Amino acid sequence: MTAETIRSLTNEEISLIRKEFPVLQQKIYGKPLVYFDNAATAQKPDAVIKSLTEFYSEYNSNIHRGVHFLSQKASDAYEQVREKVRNFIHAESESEVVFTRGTTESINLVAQSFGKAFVTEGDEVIISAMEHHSNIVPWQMMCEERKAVLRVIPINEKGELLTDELEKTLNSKTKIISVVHISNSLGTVNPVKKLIAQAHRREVPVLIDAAQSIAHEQIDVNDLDCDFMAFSSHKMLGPTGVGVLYAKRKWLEALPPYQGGGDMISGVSFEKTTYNEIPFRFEAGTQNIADVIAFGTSIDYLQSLDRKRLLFYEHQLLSYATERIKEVEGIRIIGTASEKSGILSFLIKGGNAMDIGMYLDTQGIAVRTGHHCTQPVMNFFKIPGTIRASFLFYNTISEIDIFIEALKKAARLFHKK
Amino acid sequence: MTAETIRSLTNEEISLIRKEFPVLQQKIYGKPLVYFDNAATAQKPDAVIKSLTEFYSEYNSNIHRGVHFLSQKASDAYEQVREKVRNFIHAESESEVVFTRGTTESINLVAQSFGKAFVTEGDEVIISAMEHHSNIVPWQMMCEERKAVLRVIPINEKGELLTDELEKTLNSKTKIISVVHISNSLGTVNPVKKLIAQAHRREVPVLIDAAQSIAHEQIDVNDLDCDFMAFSSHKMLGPTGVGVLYAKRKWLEALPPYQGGGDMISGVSFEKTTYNEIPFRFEAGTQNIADVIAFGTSIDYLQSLDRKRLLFYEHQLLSYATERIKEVEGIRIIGTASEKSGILSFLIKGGNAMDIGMYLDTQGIAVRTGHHCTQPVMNFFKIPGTIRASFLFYNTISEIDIFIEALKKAARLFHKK
Amino acid sequence: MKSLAETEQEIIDDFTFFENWEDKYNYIIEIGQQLPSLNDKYKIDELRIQGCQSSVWLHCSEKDGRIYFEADSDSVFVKGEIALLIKVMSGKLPDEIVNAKLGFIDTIGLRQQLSMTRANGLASMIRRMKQFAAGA
Amino acid sequence: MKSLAETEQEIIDDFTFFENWEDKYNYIIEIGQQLPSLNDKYKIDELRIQGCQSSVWLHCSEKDGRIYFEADSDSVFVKGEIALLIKVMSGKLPDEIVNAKLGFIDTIGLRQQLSMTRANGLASMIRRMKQFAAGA
Ligand SMILES: Cc1ncc(COP(=O)(O)O)c(C=O)c1O
Ligand SMILES: Cc1ncc(COP(=O)(O)O)c(C=O)c1O
Repeated sequence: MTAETIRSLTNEEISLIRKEFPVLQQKIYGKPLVYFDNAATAQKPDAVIKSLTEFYSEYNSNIHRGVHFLSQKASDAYEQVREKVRNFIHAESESEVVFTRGTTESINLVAQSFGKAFVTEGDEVIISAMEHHSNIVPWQMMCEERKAVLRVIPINEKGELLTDELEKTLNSKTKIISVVHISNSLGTVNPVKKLIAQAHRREVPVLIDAAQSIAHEQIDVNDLDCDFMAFSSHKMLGPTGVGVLYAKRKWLEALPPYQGGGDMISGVSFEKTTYNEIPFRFEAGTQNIADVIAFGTSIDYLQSLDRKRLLFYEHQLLSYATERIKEVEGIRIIGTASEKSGILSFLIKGGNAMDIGMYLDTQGIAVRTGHHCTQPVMNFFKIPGTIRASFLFYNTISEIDIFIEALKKAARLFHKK
Repeated sequence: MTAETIRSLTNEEISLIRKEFPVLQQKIYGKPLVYFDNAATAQKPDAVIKSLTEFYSEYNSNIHRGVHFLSQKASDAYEQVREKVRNFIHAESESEVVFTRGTTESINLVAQSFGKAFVTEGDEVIISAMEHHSNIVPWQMMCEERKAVLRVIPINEKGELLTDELEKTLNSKTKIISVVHISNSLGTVNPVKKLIAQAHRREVPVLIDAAQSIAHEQIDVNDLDCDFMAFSSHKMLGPTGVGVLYAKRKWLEALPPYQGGGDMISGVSFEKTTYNEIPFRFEAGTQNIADVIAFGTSIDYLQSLDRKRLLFYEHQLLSYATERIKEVEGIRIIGTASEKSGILSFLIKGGNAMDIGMYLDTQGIAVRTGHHCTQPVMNFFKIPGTIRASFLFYNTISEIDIFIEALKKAARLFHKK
Repeated sequence: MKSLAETEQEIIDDFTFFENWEDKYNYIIEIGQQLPSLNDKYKIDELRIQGCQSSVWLHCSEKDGRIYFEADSDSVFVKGEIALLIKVMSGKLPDEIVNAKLGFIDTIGLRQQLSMTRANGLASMIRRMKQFAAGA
Repeated sequence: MKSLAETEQEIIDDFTFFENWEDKYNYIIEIGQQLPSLNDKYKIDELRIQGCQSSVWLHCSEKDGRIYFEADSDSVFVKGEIALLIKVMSGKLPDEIVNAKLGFIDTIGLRQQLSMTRANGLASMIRRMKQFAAGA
């Protein structure tokens, strides 16, 4: 993306966008909310909230087997979201889209089902040193069960993946690679397309943890050629409780089911149970119908905007914040990769991360502090945690100014010590 | 419950209740909706819908590790629901309440984790012949994995469990029993307290599938003394996408985690990961925060009513419908247990269940048709499926009248054939 | 012989008389009840299309370059839908069938009822019809 | 020596001067910064209470029938909270400590900040203090 071809958002556009997000109108302790905790969860536009109210007020019903009006309306709305997701990520077919509870469940599903089908004693699974716990623990659990080995691609001091190490780690025992697209604690954007090509030369499939990238990149699974992708609705303006597992048809068809129950079967008897076709085979029990439908609305909302421009603007926010934060005494930025997305992790000398987070809270500024579910990253940098500000296109330059001034005060507060 | 001591709902009370459910105000094809598909999912009162809107408009945020105002407010609201659930089912401690995606996930969690900890080759698991697929398939999958044997307590022609058979089936290899409280296709209320006592004499733990009973009985896990209980929010006036696994502390502490990810750990490193305390150990990843909070509102709503009277009224609805349906020519009721809850499954001679369901749909009447995810029950009765009308306290006697008249017409329509 | 498009139009014309879903339902049940049963020898698993709540048996044949369909179902409503489909598709040229858009399903307002995709096998039935025609 | 209830009341009185969360925060940070550090020999795992984002070390002792607490944390805010707790609890009789309701936490409006239960170990710290007093 270059400044020549893409116009950033204008102030008017931003303020129109902000009007659609009711939480952003809140005051916290009498001060306007500055919401910089977007990597944890994004705020929801009115349209998304409204679609929940509409569902529950107008056509709430269980789906699939119902022959009555409400059930058909709900089933249609639910299944349409599969097509919306397919289109959003450029998958080939909507039957490659499985609805889950979130990124975490999507990864657990793959770890368990893929493990059962393909991993045996001595096999290897590769992840990176910057993974979120949700992309570590499921693999650890599976590897322990199957006596397989978890191998880890290291990172450098800037928080970049040492991609050369992948080549050395890949071998004939490697069964799958699972790697994050954008690190939630460092902001690093990994060269996943390259990694996938590299893995494919060895015929090793790749899962991309797109929890952070789904809202901050334009994802094309076809172009990336990834085998699996996991992401959550709540980080892309949709409701909590919904996520997606995208998987190439050949994989979905090869994987054994993960959970058993209603809707995922084609026939049940005590002697023999046969499973439904994909993707339904992976959706056991009553689904999160309302939230899937509202998730569809969040996709519509994102699609209605010019995403190229949004993403360009988000990069501007990051650059501006990264520049200005240097004015704060004792600042140390954690994560200085050359390719970064709108996440700024840092520490202030003498100040405990939580204390600073709480100070920012007194100013109505919401950031996250701690290990961000990436303890291995913290161990690598030998720090207990960071303060993390994460941006979305509804944030503004003047919010960053407020944030920087507050940080300066915090730095003084703890400098005394 | 006896008519002497409990007053039923008055018409005024019912119409006040109905006003709180926006879906019930809908017209379908110009006719007032008669919603008799409550066993599939219940409609939601305004308060529940409003609490979703409030969350997303006022304090949407990710929970637990956040130090900012919104996150604390959301965390508090979320954790309060655990206490509400505890109180609703009379559990000893809120740490015995695990939030899941629904009944199906709760049962899968137990099947997998209990299986890993306690089931080995040759062991036995007992279920009943009237289980929902969600209480069959998870056990089949686990038993196949662990080379254990699934044993089934049969039912009689009335759809009652042959409880004597349990005694014969129980043996030293029995590791767990999982049984439904109220059958969703037959309406049978099983004598679970007796079954649990029977199992406990052999020191075998029992899981109760309370998907149907949670809204139609007053549940007391302490009194029942069950080891595990599974149910879904969406069947008790709450949102889709949330369920509960109740488990006695000793079991929760003994079970290995089910899914890995953020929030369920206490420390992660590539060498050694340690898990969080219960119940958090079983809640990996971002939870369905908004829906859990709204689920709390549905509990508040239920608690605000006199449940004894509601349940008494529901029994009256069932009795009335069961009596009147006999006027329909060619009627055959499936499920005639002496203890029944508000579910009426039936067939009409010469009429295909789906055809009749669709006819009722033309009249604005929503029922469910098919096997209701209980194919073994259908096989037992040698039928492909049934038509099922299921009642909740917002239904009325005059809705049943409309339903019976429509059924009579349907019977005539297919009698011609 | 009428073209596929012409028969579609006839059905659309028929349906303009019906004001609501109940009338349509009754009409479809009526023609479902009139559709002759399929010979039992064709009610075999190979010719069966499994929906979630009903089964359809579809027998395809070819004569003089035209394709003929006969079918049956345990649901009278599905038989009615079949009757409409047969009216449109049976006796037509392979090309017509393969290229049929079957817009009438939308126009007569049946889409909504058919959209309970997994409740009946209509979509699969159309697919099978087209497959047979394509192979002929 | 003041009773536990009296010290609680003193703190409540102090806090009436603060109008908002920022003022309270600043005050707590101030007293946190003033709380003497715990001798390093007590900063051992056995005396550590693990919160999600901060650690607390709590050293309990008994002298002449009264219980004394010293503590430290890597968070100044938590140290401030500790300072308040120590002011209320340290030097008191075992019975007073065991039965302390610590209503002041609510009254001074700290409950909300403490309710991020898992973000700091305050609740566990109170539990440990009471356990020690109960065993004394
Ligand atoms: C008896 C019974 N068990 C389990 C379930 C599964 O519940 P859910 O689909 O909400 O997971 C249901 C609901 O259909 C049920 O009726
Ligand atoms: C990179 C990354 N992976 C996985 C997750 C887990 O997502 P969820 O908690 O929605 O399951 C997150 C979110 O915290 C994340 O940032």
